[in-house]
Amino acid sequence: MGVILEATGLNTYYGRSHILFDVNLDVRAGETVCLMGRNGAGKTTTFRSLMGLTLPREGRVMFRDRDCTRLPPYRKARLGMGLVPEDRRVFGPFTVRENLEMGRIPGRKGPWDLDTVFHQFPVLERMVHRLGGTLSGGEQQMLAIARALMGNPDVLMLDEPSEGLSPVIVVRLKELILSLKEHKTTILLSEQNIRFAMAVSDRVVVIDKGHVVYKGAIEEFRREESIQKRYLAV
Amino acid sequence: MEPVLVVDGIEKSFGGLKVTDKVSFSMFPGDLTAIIGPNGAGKTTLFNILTGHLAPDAGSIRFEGKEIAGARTQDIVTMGMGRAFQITSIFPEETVLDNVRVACLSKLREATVFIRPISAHKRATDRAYQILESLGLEKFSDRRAFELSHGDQKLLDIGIALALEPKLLLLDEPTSGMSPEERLLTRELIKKLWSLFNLTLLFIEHDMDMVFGIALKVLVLQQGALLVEGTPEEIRSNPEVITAYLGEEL
Amino acid sequence: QEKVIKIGAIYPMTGRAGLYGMDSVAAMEMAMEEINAKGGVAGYKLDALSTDSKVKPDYSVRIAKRYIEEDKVHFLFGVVSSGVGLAVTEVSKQYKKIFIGTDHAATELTVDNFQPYYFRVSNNTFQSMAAGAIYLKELQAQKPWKRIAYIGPDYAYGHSQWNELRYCLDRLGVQYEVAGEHWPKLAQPDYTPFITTIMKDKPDILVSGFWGGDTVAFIKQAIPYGLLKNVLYFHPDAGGNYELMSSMGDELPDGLVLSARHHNNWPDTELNRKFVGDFFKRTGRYPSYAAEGAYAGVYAIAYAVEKVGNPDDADALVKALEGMKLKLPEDPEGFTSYMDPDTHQIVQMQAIGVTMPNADFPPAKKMLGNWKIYKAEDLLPPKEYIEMKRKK
Amino acid sequence: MESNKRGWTTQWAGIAVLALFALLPLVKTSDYQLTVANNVLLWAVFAMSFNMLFGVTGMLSFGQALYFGFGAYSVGLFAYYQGTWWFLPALFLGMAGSGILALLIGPLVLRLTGVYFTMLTLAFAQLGWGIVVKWYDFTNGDDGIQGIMPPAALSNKVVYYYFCLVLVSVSVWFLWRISRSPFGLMLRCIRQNPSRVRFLGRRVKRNQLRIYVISAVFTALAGGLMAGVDNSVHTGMWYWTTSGEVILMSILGGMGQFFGPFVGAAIMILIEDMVGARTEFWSMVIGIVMLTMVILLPKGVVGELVQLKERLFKRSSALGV
Amino acid sequence: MDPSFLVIQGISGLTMAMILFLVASGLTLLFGVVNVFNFAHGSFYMLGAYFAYTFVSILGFNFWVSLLLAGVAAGAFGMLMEMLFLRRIYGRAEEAGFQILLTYSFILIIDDLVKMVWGTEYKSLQRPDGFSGSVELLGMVLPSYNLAIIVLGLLVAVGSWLVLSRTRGGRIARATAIDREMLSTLGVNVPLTLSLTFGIATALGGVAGALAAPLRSVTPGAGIEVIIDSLIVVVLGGMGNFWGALLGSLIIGEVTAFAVAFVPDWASLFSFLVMIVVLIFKPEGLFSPAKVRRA
Ligand SMILES: Nc1ncnc2c1ncn2[C@@H]1O[C@H](COP(=O)(O)OP(=O)(O)OP(=O)(O)O)[C@@H](O)[C@H]1O
Ligand SMILES: Nc1ncnc2c1ncn2[C@@H]1O[C@H](COP(=O)(O)OP(=O)(O)OP(=O)(O)O)[C@@H](O)[C@H]1O
Ligand SMILES: [Mg+2]
Ligand SMILES: [Mg+2]
Repeated sequence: MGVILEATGLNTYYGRSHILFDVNLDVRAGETVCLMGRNGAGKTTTFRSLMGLTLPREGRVMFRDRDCTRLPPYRKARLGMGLVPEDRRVFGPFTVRENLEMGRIPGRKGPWDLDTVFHQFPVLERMVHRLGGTLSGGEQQMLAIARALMGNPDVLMLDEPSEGLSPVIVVRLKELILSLKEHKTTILLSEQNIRFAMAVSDRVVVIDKGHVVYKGAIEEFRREESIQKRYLAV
Repeated sequence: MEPVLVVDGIEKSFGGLKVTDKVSFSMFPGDLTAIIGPNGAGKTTLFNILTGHLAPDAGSIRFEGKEIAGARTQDIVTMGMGRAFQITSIFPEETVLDNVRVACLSKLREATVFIRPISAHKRATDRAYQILESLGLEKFSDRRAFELSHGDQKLLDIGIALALEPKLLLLDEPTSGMSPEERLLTRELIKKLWSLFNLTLLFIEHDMDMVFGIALKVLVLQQGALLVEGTPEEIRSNPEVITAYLGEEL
Repeated sequence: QEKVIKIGAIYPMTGRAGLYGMDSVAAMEMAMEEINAKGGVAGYKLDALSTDSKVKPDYSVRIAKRYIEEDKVHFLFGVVSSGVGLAVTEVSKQYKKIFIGTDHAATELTVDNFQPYYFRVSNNTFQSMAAGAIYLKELQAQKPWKRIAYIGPDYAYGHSQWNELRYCLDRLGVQYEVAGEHWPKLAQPDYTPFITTIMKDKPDILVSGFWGGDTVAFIKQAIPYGLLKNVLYFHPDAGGNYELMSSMGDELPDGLVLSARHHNNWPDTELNRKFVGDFFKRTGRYPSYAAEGAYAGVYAIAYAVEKVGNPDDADALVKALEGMKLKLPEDPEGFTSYMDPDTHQIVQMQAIGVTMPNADFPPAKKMLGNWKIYKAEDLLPPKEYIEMKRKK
Repeated sequence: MESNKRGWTTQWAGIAVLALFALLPLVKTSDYQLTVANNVLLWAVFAMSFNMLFGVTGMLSFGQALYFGFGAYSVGLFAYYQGTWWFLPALFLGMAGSGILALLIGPLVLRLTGVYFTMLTLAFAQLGWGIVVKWYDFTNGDDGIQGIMPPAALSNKVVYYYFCLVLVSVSVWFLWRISRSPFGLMLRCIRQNPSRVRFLGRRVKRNQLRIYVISAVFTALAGGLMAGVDNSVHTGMWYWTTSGEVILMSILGGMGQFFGPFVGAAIMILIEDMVGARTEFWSMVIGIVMLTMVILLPKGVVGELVQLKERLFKRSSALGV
Repeated sequence: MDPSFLVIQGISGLTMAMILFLVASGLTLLFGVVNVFNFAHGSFYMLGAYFAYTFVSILGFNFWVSLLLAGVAAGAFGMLMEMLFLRRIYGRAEEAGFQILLTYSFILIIDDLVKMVWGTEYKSLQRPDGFSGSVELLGMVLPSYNLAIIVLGLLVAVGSWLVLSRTRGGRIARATAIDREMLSTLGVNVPLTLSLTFGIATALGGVAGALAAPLRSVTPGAGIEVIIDSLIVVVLGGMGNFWGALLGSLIIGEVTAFAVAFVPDWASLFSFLVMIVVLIFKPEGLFSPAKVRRA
């Protein structure tokens, strides 16, 4: 399996505050990597740097063997990076259907279209004509994930996808991610729900105060209780 | 003992969609109650109705004996109902300190004093620091709120609600987006505040550790209606709740 | 070191009034060059500063104060808008600095708000309306008319024209019936509803008090309705401005009755031909009416300084100006403009003409002709009018 | 406490600026400079009270000309009809009247938010303008009112200047205290998150109304004093371009900063004056200057200065007042 | 009252409304839909008129060709201004304020550019061949150019509505007003979208200016005069709604037309009165977009 997404030496700032310090990260095609860390560790910032929403001051982002550090987000999206932000950001005044259609990226082909998405999220099909802004928190989360899928991304980045989802839905989300894996979709997610993370991930990257402090396969991580304690306090 | 809150048969529909369906329950002083239910069950909507953000179509809500259905938010809050939000609701450009301080000032009825500088309002300031400390946010007190990470903003939101010293505090998914560490902390914190201030607490949660860890009573909502009501043990083993909500353990 | 007479000019240079400002400044400079070329006056050369008034009274007041206090000008000069004129005349009064008004037409400046340091060297609306009233009276004798409607911009200039015209008609004993008054706002873009309303009222004569580009827009929009064929369009103060002719070309209908404070093709005197010709050589275009006012203003200053011998003694200059007689481009043979000492308003003849083909002043394809000339003395506001106004 | 330190700097800067203005009559080379300085001061009060609405509370009113005109015309009409003795009483009556007018209009415009609020304020102001223009017999229409003289004791230019300076200083001090007070904090919170403010048990509309009225009162003060500077008032003071100018001043100076609008007013008036005196193409020059400032100074003039200072003193980025 | 006069006056109001709508349509697109405020919209309207004048009267092109060219020229100029300047302030903290300031500086600059290129003299354009007269219909005189404008106005309304609500491009444009950052992660070139929308909006402004030129005098400063009316129309109808803007124009047009006929003294105040009344009773405009409220 080749590396599909790779970040080397990312240093990212908000204004003058230095947030990411030499973050290195690689995601191989088809695997699911989970970014873990406390609040404020820099998970979201890593996603923003990868996607180009906040440009890193130093470092490099390679996507499918191509240096795209400074590419604007829309170019990255067209190349096959998809992002579900932690605050969901559905288009409030748009209907569910319109929201989903906004997710389509012309020129990108794949298994996902309205039908398959509705099949996966029957809740959404029931509310196609509802406005995005009127959905409940959890419904919005599903919509945001579905919208990202509509673009048939090669790498799907999910920032805390299980947040605000009820336990049954989290289970369904787990199944979804596992089935995405079968479809060879590469996934990079951040999670605070350790049980969920352990259930879906192949590898774990732990980040703390902007530094990558641990990387390892999931089996190995399970055993690293001291790491878990130190950085995740479980 | 007089109940703090009596909710009686409230209903709310959006268009044809019934989102709250004849919900009735009561809260007594010192209660620590959780509301759970699938996404879209109408939990947030229920909070919105309780706090006057939405007017119910039918039913009555009595807060400390007074009817508040359809009353204005600010009046309900003044009567002693506090709330923190599912999607964090803070004052992003103010400092963390001022976020809490404005609530303290409001509580002390000093919020519209317009000549004396804020810093001269010692009581509010001290109280704000105290709250920040108890939330572990004091190190950020001079930072602007938007600079905080998601989880810390969540805590700040709770801090703002706490500052109002509410008689009944509503928390909408207080720990969502928090790390396990913060979750634990928040859980302990809530429990601590609850016993310390004799708070009456009603919270929505999807984190079962939190629900079963601290709640004394659990309400389960489904499709707008109250499915069951009981102690955590009863709920945990209720087959209906398991299929509708809990699912098999991960 | 050369001695100079400093003039502080305040004209709009931007926006829709910019044309008048630009022409005024060009004519003012032209007059100064003419005088300076002949060696100046009383050993002084003329020099001018010019600032865009932006048609804002408060800003213009600031300019006037700057001219007086920083630049030490001897004369304030200019102003297109009456509102600005009224504000600046206040400064002139306070500082006892002579203000030569060259364009603005509000009668108030020389009547209600009269102050000794103000002089106007172009006609005011009362004079235009007095001429208009006589014209209408004569017309009634030939071609009986009864119903008269008015359309004019909804501000002081538009309202006072209508009041003054009715005052003059009444004084002449003309019998008429008012068939509607219409007050579009200044720079109203769309006149269609006004046009259809006027057509419903079926007046015989439509008196217009439009200013600037509004005349163009109104006429253009009225043409396809045939309004101007059925109703006599009568516009005696600013209707005959050259820019109407130049911008409308062929489209301008024949037979509109118009006048202005200066005409490029009347009077046919040496002085007027030279003025118009020199202006054309200087700028590549023919002047709008405003230019002649500014031109006259410079000559008035030269006249006064010549008489007094210096530009510093304001009170002596006032005396000199009060007795001024000046031959100007708009004076026909046998007449010389003069200053009315009571009102400080220049006394001039007025000619009213009718649009007809004439391509002598391109790009205009039509000009005024068939002139009717009115004697200057007949046009002055009567004593009782002035007293009535000044008492208020 | 850090925010307090920054508060002090702003306070000292303010005192220094006002002291400079106080020295001007001693060093000026012509009375005209007093006129310009007076214009700066009064427009600054106008802009700062506008910014209490816009920059602080987030209410973009496009109708502040209404209160400016009201203040100016109160002085103008009283002086015109009743004589100069009425100048001072009229100034305060104008402020009170403006406050009352704002109290009447406020509840109507405050039902709306965003652009709708903006446009409704514009509509009311334009209506006011229309009435002043139309009511020729009383207001003199667009001819305006001339010859408005301050009473004898203030008729000297320098005295009148100091009179304005004192009132301006008091106003600035008052607005400054508001912005540092709990009420000021409340207003900023209303801008950022009005629905959360309701959950603090505070009434958003009522607080908005309070500041709307306060702003109207100080705007009227600026207008009334302006009548004495120009010795005339005119309908343009009521027109939307006046409201527009004050918006531009605030943004240019930096609406997030207390003294931003003050500096914006100074810049606009000085540029207008200097460029206007030198070229007929002032419009192009001012346009380019403005454009350059917008591009190069994303926080407004004062905002950038504050940031520069912070950078020099290696402070973390945080809130300036 | 003669009923046929009411009809005639109604049609007058309609004519007025359509020009108003055409002028405002670009602003509706930009301000209402994309939520970018262009104070200089009127300046592009003015540029359109001057361009049309140049094409018709100086270069001798056909009127309708010139109309198109004027739109293209104004749009290209608008797009250039957007790409050079406006683009730099997107995403700033107080973006809305800076949009006002920046586009106001456009007004100042364009005003002087026009003065430098075309001078201050009034320009005027003749109606195109075949549209200079009027048609008679049931005894009423209707200028044929006015009819052409009514038809064109309707076309613009229908066309814009179709594009905005039925095409992906339209949906993207609406989404830029909601969340530009999110949109960009969905593969949309947001800067290009904004430039194009700005270009289209200013082109609409230019076409409106060119269309109005034969009915008005083309003078410097014509830009600032139309902006307030356009704003009224955009807001009256409800932001972002072309039908709303059309209805807003109609109301302003008709109310003005009948006020002119029946209360001429106060006619000039009516557009503001209408706005006050409408906004007090319908605080979000006539066609308010569905309200979205979440705690
Ligand atoms: N806009 C901003 N300006 C300044 N600092 C910021 C900004 N956004 C985030 N930060 C800071 O950057 C750090 C990393 O934040 P980030 O959002 O990446 O954390 P996170 O790991 O995603 O946390 P969470 O789990 O709470 O979402 C935090 O300390 C936060 O305070
Ligand atoms: N303004 C509205 N218009 C239409 N439907 C609405 C509106 N507000 C809420 N709803 C719907 O009502 C239902 C209940 O929403 P609510 O936000 O109360 O759910 P919730 O129980 O809080 O869910 P979650 O756990 O996902 O936050 C949802 O299906 C939601 O889509
Ligand atoms: Mg995060
Ligand atoms: Mg919820």
